Amino acid sequence: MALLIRNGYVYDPMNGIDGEKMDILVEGGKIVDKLKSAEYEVIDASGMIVMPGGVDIHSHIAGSEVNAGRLLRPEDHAKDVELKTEITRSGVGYSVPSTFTTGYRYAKMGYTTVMNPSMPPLEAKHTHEELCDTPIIDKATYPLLGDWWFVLEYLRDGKIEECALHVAWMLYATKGYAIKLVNPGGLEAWGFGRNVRDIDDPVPYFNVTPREIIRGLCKVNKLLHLPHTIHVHTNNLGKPGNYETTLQTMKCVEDLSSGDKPCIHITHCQFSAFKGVDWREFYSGAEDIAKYVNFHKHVTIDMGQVIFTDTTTMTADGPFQYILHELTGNKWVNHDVETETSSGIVPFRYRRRSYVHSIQWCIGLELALLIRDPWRIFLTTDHPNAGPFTSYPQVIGWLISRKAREETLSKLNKRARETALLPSIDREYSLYEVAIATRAGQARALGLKDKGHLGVGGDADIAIYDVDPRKIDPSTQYDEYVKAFSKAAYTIKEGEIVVRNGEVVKVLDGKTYWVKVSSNSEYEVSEDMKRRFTEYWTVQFDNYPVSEAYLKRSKPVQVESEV
Amino acid sequence: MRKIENVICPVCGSLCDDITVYVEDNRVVEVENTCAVGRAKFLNYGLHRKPKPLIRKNGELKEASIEEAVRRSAEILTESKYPILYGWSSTSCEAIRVGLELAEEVGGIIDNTSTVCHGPSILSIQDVGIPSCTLGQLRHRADLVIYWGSDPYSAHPRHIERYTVFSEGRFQKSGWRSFIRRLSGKLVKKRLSRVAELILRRKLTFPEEKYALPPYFISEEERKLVVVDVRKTRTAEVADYFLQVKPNTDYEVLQALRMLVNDQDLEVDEVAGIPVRTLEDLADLMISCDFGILFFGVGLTMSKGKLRNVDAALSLVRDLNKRTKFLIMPMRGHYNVTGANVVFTWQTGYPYAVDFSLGYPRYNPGETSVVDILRRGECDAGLVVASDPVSNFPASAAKTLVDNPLIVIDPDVTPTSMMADVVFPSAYIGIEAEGTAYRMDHVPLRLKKVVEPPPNCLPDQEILARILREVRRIRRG
Amino acid sequence: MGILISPKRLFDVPVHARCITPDTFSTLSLSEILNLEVHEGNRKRKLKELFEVSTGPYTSPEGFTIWMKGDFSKVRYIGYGMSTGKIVLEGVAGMHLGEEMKGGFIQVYGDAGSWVGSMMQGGRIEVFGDVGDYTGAAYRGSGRGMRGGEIIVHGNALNETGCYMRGGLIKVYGSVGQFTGMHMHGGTIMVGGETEGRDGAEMTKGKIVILGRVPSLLPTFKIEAIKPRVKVGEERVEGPFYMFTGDLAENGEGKLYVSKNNNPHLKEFEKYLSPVKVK
Amino acid sequence: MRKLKVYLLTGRTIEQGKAKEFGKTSNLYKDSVAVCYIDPSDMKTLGIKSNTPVKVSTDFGSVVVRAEKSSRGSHPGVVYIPYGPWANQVVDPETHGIGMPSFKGVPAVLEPVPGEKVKEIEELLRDSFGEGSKR
Repeated sequence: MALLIRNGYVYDPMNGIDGEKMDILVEGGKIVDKLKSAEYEVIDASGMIVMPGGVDIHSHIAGSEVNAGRLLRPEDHAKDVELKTEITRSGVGYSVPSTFTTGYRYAKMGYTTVMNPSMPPLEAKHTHEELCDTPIIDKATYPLLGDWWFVLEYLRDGKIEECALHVAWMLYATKGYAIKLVNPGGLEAWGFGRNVRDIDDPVPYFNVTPREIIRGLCKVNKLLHLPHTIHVHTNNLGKPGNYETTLQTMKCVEDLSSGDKPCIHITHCQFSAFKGVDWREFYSGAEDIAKYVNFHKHVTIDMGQVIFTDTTTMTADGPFQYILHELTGNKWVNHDVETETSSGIVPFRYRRRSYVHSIQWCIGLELALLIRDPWRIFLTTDHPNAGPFTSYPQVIGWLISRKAREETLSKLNKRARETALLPSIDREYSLYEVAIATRAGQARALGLKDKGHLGVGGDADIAIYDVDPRKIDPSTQYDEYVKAFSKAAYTIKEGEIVVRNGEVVKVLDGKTYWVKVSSNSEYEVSEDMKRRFTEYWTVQFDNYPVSEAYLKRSKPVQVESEV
Repeated sequence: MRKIENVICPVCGSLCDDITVYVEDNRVVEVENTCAVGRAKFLNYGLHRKPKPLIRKNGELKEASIEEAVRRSAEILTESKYPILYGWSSTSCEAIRVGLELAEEVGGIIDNTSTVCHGPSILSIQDVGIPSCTLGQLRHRADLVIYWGSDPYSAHPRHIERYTVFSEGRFQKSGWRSFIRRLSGKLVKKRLSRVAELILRRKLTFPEEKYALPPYFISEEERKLVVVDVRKTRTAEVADYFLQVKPNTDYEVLQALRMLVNDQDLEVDEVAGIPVRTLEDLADLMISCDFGILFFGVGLTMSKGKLRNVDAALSLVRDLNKRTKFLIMPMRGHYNVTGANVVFTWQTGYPYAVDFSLGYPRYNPGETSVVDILRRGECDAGLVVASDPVSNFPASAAKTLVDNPLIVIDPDVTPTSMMADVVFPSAYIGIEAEGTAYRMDHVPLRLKKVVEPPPNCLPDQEILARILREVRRIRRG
Repeated sequence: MGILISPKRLFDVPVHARCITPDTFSTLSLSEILNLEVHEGNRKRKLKELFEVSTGPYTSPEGFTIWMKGDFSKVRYIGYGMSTGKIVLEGVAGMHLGEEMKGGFIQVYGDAGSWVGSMMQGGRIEVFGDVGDYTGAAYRGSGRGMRGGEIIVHGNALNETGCYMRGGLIKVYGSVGQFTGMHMHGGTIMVGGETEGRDGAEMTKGKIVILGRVPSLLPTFKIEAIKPRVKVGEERVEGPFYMFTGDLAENGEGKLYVSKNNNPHLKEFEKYLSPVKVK
Repeated sequence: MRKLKVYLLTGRTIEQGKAKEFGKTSNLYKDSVAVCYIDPSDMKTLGIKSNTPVKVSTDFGSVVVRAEKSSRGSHPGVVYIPYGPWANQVVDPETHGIGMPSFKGVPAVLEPVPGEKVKEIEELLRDSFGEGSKR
């Protein structure tokens, strides 16, 4: 079906369009400059905002740890249910929604592309099976490679090219999109209940340091020409004083960037920007991080903004989750994956009354407001760790309106309110900047060429929000924007209207992106490798890879590597 | 003769994936690497199988076409006010996905066999969480392995050999040596060879000279195997240490152990007949290991205390993590019962006992679990997939199932299919059809198809999809 | 003004009727009440299809009153979340009676199912017959059981009475099953009859008083004293009682009072009492 | 005849696991599950030998199976019947609000019934669910 979206205020930062009133034409699932067919549907978008479909660089929506979180929390589901309709499946929501509900709720907010950031390679089939049951949105997933025995051994021996070839095979075998590192080295140490102290603390039994792992995989990423950078969850995440580790992590790959191209993404940076020595003497390190990022172009980060609510924390960072369990006494799931990674889950409530939680809330926003270049700081809540993704409109409210922030600040812990830097920050995001932080910037960082813009040839993934920027002032009437961003007037996915007035009207299957590396030296799995494989894993080599049959709509992204 | 390697065995939750199958004339003629149960399955499946679907007419099951059986099934389900859809742990995840959609469409209750297996474990996990891992982690690291209320030699025959005490890991060596030394000190060439027959498909030589070594209690440098059970199981016979508890006292023993690992003193001298000193020894062993694992079986979930036995075991292991690395894992029975929990959870948020009658998923075992519904006589129709509740449920619960219209999808003839109104003989997943299954530690594996099914035996997934289509056709006019 | 309601027939499948509360009924006209939606299994029904409903001159000090007569054993969630008024049920009540109740009064002249008053925060439930499992408990996975109000059972209760209870009072005059006060974090439970054991398992705070016989005590409880009497709500109950604390496996500070006279087999614990503590 | 008070356990055995694959209507299956494993000392007390039919009764029903000497160490007072339609005549169906009946540790009475026969599966089903119970 062809579409003519008429008279909307278009925000398309990649093409430099800032709220211009213009028409957008759609045909064959793409943005076009002229409609071929005479039959088309007209959407009257006058007085509305038109943006590319939202892109989320980091949101835990599928796979073994998410599902373990679902299993752990019946009490979380029972309070938020979705009824079956003629076209949609039923489900449950709140902090760890069921798969169908996840797809619908993203679409209702105008989001069309979501990256699942954490996949144990051994359980990749599981992640992909869930992604198949996550409707509407396009998606991709990052295999966890920072504690993978083969990687540790190659990097210990300085074999970067072999490592690169192996990672290429791994992306193919798991149908993965980017290299994910979580507390590099620390998860292997967690296998024996330990952790690494900093980026120069060697991994027990492997004689390799986190610094070597991060640098090594950064080089591998470059050799393979992967569309996204390495995606790093830092060491010492969630510990007071860790902003220094974060600075070291960013610094350690400074020399590996070429030109302005970023070479590292620090994810949910809020959790990695803690200053102080313990939970009493606890402050924001956002200013130091922002200063660094403002002067170094090789880094992108996302916020991991805290929302005051009851949520479920889940990460591959097993040792961190154990600390969280000790701290809260809440129920705790741990799942270590042989030879590869670990994970942990703990329910968590962020409280306004708490000093630490209030400071955490400030850190996320300080990062977003102090980092000047919106192309390098993205809106996330590290769903569901700092809050469910359904809170994005609320975060947008805080970004566009100082008044919104003050309103929340006034209810925060008093000491936090008095010590934090945030109240003194005046900056308010423009809608253009919102469009960068929620779609254009994320799509560019991910190397998704057809996403995040409305230029001719791009995917016709479009969000239309019913709020008039010429009449309604974001700074004072932010409520209207929060409402509009929560319920898209229209969400268009590949040229089809999937949401109307915040309700799902059509269900289709999204694509799964994965990276197919073509290399000069064809990668062959040697007998020696197979033997080691059998020693390292409890499944046979042949049974390990994920076939394309596990992807409902497979979308390989071809890249030419240097090896 | 065709040789197919790395076939996955569709029998128990261990999901061994190193099976070699030899096929001739579309029939499995030989298998390698399986345990006795797996071998029995591959070589003898389908002996009494029916060639066509059956529909009960005038009290007797008569052959029918697939279309007729589908139509009758769809009628039964659409007429029902409260149907139950039960089974799911011996079929593929792909079939379970369709099953959930069907349950939602007909507004029924869908439940899987964990309801009478590790359901209580899940309830406890929802209360206290679970520190766990994949099995390879144990192979590489565990120096203390405890089986509590589970007998892997009978229920998961290759478990010990592939994943725990007798497997070789990166940081931990196999415990065979100590086992042989110990056994040879006692009697027992005969017993050894029997155990070897059961689990030891790999070559292993027994060096003669070592037979002379004296038996000893617990090896210092090798992995240790501890078994706790109410009777001396086959597994207990090979253990370094066996603790026998009285039936229905696991809860007291576990709670007492928790106190000991938390450095608190017990006021009493013995707990459920076990001297506190013995428990102190066990607690010391647990604290002093580098990496321990506690496997628990239905011995905990089915005896007095049920979910709270597991609650105590989970809490014990959680507490132990203050002192050392310690993990815990339920021993799951059917080959894809874990998969059933996994798929239920991602689609509905809940692992079993899901009630769709209000149009959204509801979960409350005891209320929405199948045995309770049957005992209260609340359901008015049933669909059973790859399971045999008439054999496995208490007779009083099974009666409600039998008294109402019953649809059975199963490759085998079972007491349940004998009492059904519509029977679909289906293909054997993992032998005649592909599909995904989850190992007990949540590792997904792709089951293979090694032979063609008979013409009228479709895979479960296909049969369910046809019923679903027919249900929708009836509903929409 | 009040409402009289009784089933038109025996139900074979569960009936979900969260709407049967004084809060809902008191704001509606009779014809609106008749057309309220309930579920019979997976079928949507109107209240009038399943029940005879009429108005009547029922009043009580609690306010708007619903008088229910007959077998409601399959009817779930009666009085769900109610905050005011009164329900009088002559017959059998189904599961989840008075779940998440905040105020008002429910009286049942007969038995009730499991999950009576689960997660209730206030008000009063009185059952003259027996109740099932999980009285005053929490929903699966939640640590927030009953937080306030009173549940009084004149008959017997089954397992896990007061599971994850945090406040309020449960009195069972008959006997109870296992695991009374499981994971209890506060509040008071009194049992008039005997228990099947494992009382107070994993409790951290709160008070359990058992007047009848207990088969044995968990090894994770320590005897503290012998007390002549103990307070249950406003009332003083005469003993003497053995007073234990636990559950020590959870570092708990819960108090478990067990009748001395009805439990001569617990005498062996007296040797652990330091002489100072015997009063 | 003497009677004995015991705890009844049910569970998996490797024999039952294997026999199941030969079909639940096979004699092999019946031999593997219509059996009660008893401690040798208890058999002595009852004065019976292997293969003597014994009646196992609980509050929930009774069933006749054949006795078999248990080779699993010593566990007087505990008897074991593998999962199957025979065991399920006597297990405790009460779930106490969690969905799980008691399959293990059910108090039972054991009594030799030398004259009686162990029922065939068809007979067992007919007696449980009524003659031609299906409409």
